Amino acid sequence: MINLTIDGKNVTVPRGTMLLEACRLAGADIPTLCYDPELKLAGSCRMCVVEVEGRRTLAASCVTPAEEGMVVQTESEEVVEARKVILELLLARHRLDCHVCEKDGNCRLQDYCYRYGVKDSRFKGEEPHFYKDDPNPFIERDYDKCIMCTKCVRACAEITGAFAINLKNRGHEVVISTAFDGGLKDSTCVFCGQCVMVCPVGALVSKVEKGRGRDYQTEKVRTICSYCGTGCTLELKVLNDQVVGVNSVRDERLSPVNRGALCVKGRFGWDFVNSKERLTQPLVRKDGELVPVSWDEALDYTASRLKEIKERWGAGSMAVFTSARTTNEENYLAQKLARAVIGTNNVDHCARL
Amino acid sequence: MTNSIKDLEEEAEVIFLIGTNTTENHPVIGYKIRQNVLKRGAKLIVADPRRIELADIAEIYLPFKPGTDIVLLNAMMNVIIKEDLLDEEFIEKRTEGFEELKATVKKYTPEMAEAICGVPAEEIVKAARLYAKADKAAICYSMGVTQHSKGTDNVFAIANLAMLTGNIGKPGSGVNPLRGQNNVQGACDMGGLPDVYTGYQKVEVEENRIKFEKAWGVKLPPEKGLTLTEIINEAVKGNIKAIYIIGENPMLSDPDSRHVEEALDNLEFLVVQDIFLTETALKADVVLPGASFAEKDGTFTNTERRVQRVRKAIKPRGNAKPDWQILCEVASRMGYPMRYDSPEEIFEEIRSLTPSYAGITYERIEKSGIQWPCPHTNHLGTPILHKETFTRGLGKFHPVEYREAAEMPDEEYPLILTTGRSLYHYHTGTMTRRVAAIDQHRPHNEVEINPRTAETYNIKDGDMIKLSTRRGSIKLKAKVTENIKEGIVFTTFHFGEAAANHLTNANSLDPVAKIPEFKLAAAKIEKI
Amino acid sequence: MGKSFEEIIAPFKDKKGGIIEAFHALQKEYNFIPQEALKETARIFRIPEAEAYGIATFYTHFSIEKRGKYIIRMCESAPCHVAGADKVLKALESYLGIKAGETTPDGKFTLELCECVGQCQATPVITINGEPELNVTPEKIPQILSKYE
Amino acid sequence: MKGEKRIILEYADKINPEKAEDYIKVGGYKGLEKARRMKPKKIIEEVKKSNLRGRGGAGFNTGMKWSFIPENAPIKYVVCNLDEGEPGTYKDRIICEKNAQALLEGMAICATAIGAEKGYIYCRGEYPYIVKLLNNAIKSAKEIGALEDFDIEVRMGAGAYVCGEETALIESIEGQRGEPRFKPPFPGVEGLWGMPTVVNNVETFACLPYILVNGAEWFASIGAPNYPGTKILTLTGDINNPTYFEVPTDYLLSDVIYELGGGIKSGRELKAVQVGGSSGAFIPKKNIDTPIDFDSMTKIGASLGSGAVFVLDETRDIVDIATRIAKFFKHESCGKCNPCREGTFRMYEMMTRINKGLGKPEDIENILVLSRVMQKASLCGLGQAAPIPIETSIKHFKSDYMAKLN
Repeated sequence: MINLTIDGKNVTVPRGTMLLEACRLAGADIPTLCYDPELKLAGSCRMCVVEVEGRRTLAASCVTPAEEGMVVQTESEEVVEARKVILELLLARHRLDCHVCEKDGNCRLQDYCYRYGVKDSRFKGEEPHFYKDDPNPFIERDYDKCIMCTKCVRACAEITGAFAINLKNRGHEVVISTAFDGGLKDSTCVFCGQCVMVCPVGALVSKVEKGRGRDYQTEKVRTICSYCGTGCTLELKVLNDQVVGVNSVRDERLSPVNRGALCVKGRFGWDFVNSKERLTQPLVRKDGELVPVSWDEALDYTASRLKEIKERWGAGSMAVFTSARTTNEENYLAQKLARAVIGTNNVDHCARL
Repeated sequence: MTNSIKDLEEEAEVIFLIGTNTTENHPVIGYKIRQNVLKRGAKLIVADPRRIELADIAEIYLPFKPGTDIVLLNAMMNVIIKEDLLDEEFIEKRTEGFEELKATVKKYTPEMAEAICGVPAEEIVKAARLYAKADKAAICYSMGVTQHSKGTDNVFAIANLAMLTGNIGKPGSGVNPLRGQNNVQGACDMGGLPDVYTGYQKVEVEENRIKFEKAWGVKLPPEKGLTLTEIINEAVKGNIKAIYIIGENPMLSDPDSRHVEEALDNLEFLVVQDIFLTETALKADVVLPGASFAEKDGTFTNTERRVQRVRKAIKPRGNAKPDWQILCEVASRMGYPMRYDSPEEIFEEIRSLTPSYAGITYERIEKSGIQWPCPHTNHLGTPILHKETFTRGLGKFHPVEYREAAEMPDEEYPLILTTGRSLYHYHTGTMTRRVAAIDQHRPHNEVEINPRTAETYNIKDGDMIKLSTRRGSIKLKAKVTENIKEGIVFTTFHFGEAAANHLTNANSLDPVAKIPEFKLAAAKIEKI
Repeated sequence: MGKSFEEIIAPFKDKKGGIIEAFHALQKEYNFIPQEALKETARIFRIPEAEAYGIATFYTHFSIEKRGKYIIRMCESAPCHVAGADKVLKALESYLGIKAGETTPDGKFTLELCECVGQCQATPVITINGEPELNVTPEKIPQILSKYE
Repeated sequence: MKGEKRIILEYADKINPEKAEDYIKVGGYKGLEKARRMKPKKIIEEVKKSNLRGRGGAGFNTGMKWSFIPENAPIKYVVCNLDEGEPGTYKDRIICEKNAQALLEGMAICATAIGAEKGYIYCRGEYPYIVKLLNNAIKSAKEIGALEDFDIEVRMGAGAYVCGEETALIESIEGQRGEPRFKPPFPGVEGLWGMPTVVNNVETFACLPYILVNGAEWFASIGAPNYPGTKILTLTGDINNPTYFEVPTDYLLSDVIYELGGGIKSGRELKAVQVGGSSGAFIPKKNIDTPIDFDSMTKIGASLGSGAVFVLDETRDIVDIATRIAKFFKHESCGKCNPCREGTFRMYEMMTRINKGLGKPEDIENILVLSRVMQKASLCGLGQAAPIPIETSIKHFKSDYMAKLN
């Protein structure tokens, strides 16, 4: 174990612990942009810098191992100055349109500017010019808001393994890019949206969710994806009794199967719920046409016809197809209906199809 | 799955994937397998007629001919036995029937397998060694293995291979079917099968029947029922008169659509309960609007047997109702009062009747699901099955022999058609075709053709072609790709307007599971 | 240009990290890295295309755009700068009729700016296909370039 | 030449650097022979004792650096940094052109000390001819068996100053974008392909044969005690003798300019001198009576760096030159960390503004704030050093700046 002092507090941590973790244990709220506990460390945004007594430079706490006897200041004058200047540098390359930004209220850059009172940038000059028009239906790539944390590149490689994007060029010209600058459609992208999940700003957003409600306006309901059998946890975003989006749940305790990772269907395929084609009324065939009727009529008709056929042809002439899409409870009731009510074991579903 | 999804990411050293295009059909599991290879150096063996994405990072890729799974698997076992790479202790203590297996696989030499499967003998030997020598080797499979007229035999062969090398009942190993639909595991667990009640309690066992009769307060039929494909066949014959279909679209999902249509048209009464007016619902006498997953509470059970909470986020659309409420109404109006205040109350009944679910409660799975079996409320669930013993005690080797598929290519239909899914769509497209973004991205069906096969027919990438089998034909775009072997074509069944199941064969069912042979039909193509 | 991309790359394919050498070899042949060649390199070194693209665009000696037969690099680092690099650059631009970053219409010369090339004993310096020309003055340019056919 | 002390360059132009035989004739490969008879630990001790400090710019004790290599690691590498990219620097090229075999011998000595079987020379892409020369030199040394089992491979960079940073250099050898890694882990623990790696400069390696042959005490007694030995300097700018010199490290900067350098061109007065390349501080005339060694330079707020000496006469526009230097760093920043990627870019913007006469007094204030943060918060030495020439030019020549403000 290692003992060190952080903001005047004594902290003991296991060897190998990074300063970031140690600082958080000491109750210090360290801002980070490029840090993600599930991704390889980058150490590049430098927002998490802290002052370590006796060192010439500030230490990026996410990549600096705690050492015995260290004396650390997390909000010293130098640290605060560095963070402010970094924020100003980022603001200078960031198109500021928070009023129409999807991430307003859920943006790290905004949060930290607020926290450090950074209203404007002293370093404004050339405007951002990295926007990438990408005509895919899922992901908007507005690199005029990109802060180069590279989390998207790492998530693409280290969570999904699609390797669709990487860095192009160097220095100030560096930009996130597919091979040969093509659209995501022409790359190895599988539109899982893990990049959208990790983007701390509004550079990568879901086109499907755009304009339908900001994160803070929506209620979140944790549930399970309704597609394949993997059973990924996701969070539905709800506004005015409409599903308006899907969030990842990255906490393993709440999302044990996927830890936030999703596929294109899970992340972008929820909109069928709101489809105008949804059935909203029972239908009964009359004179060859399916026509809307009341529930009472539909249910009574169904019950009486089923009873009638049972009486005439026997329960063995009837069958129930239950569903691999509905809940356990509903499947239970469906087979109970077949067995206990109709009186047949002719119950099956599309397990094999 | 005998093991957990996490094992595939963090435990397995070798993963043998057969008949599963994991990155397209179980994408998140696909990511995990890939990360295991990239970060932990796990080795993959991929056996698939199509060059699936994961083949690119596989140690060994075996592009075998559709329908020859058993030859391939038996040949691997042949090598393992010959080279003494088996787990003697496991075979001795945990299994029975080894001698019979040994006798059966003896003739399946790698050379013989090469002739039938079309993959080099030395690759089969390498695969056998890689799998057998690993401390922790997992097998994953999916419909590519099961959707054959010998699907059950294929699964036996896989189980044989796992038991032969002791790769079951320990972390990172196991026989792991990856299940295709969100709650297909749950539907089976809940007794949505003709031969079992919940938790696989057989209907033909009197003790079980008495238990359920007592709980439900009625007499129950003692014989097992018909399977879905049998029901369709019986409906064609006129022996089935009424079907109540909940959230299924057999018009697209079942083999030989014309045959299905004939069956449905032949019924006296068809009820369809769904969230959309599907191809099947259009045939119904009554259509009952159900609720989507976002509109109701309940539980789903995933492929690793994890029971997880589904939560209501919004109200059902219009006058639609949660499916559980509709079922209660129908039952009650048929004279069997069925009343529950909530899905939780139903779940309580389920767990009182289902030993493997007995310890699971809504409260316990509020945060994170529990993997059954979970016999009591202090039990943490079971991430790995068969740790100490198999359900039946000793694991039994079921030696299986190769038989040709029901329908082999001939002069008129010289190609093999195999079917499946794509990443972007789901099952019959009922949901994904109604997601604007997804349908915009992948609006059409395609058929994959090897460049040399395409050349034979003078077909170029993007050409419209006619794909036919003895059942019918569909028109769709050709996708010329090296990812599929010569003489084989592949298409998906998501698209009503170019429905693969117009083409598939409903007459060749697996004798045990009654699963149709979706993965193999004789076919021909022509440019139009 | 008889060699295929694969043949050009082949000598480096078993070299760990040899992709940069492979890019050099491709450039030697083509003076830039054609898109198909870059794809081939990615395939042979078993890395994603996006990553190969990222590598090729990081280093200033590599170009993914077609360039001229002769690449003239004008050093403008501080020692050359004080020795009159800007005058040499202007002279080069007017002689060639192109701006820095451009290629002559006949495809013969590409003019690029660069940083120190390590020949600072004789500033200003230009290099032509890697060969340094020392103590360059505007007057010397026609004579220097006349050597290149 | 007066005042020079040639060790590495003693036989410059008298031997063919490609030929190991030539080198042996003048006493070459004796140091390696001696090292091979010593216990590895003893070699490291000897190098430590000589107090040889890295000639690449950081001035770290070479023996100390080697001692961090874990003995039991199965694979270790020796890497030579021949990516000299500091404008005005070409001393490593000179060493190769004059005495390449000494570099190879030095690397082999290091390999013997740490137990490495493979070495790499990372040569900058601007020196394709040096790559050829080195490959011939290696071939020749191999042919006569001088290197025994030690293999040296030359890799060529492709135009990236940042690859002179040791971890960026390692990334580049690995075939990646040359972006620096965060440290720790240091290359000595996790370097090339994750293995313990010594990265030293050409000049550092080239000193080793002479240390082994003549002994640590001999070396330690030359030049400045805290930074002993000789240093090869390259003179550029407004100087009468723009060439290279090898001098003992206690040599005065003023003597470099006025003795060896022959004084300022056209008989003008000195305005400032920048030592160590573009990342070095500007030194005003009043501070030039300082020895060139690492510590003395640090004391006057400058650094010896690569040993480039860039001389500016009284007529020079320091703002214009600082602007040009700002452009260099903008061009060479790898773009990985925020302070450097954005900082070098905005620094150049502000400097350009001032240089064009469009600057405002706030620009200078903002440059100084940015400069402070870049030095403190950048990930690697490039970003940390980039503002130093700007900051020191403001510090010493503020009136030049004020004169240009709008």
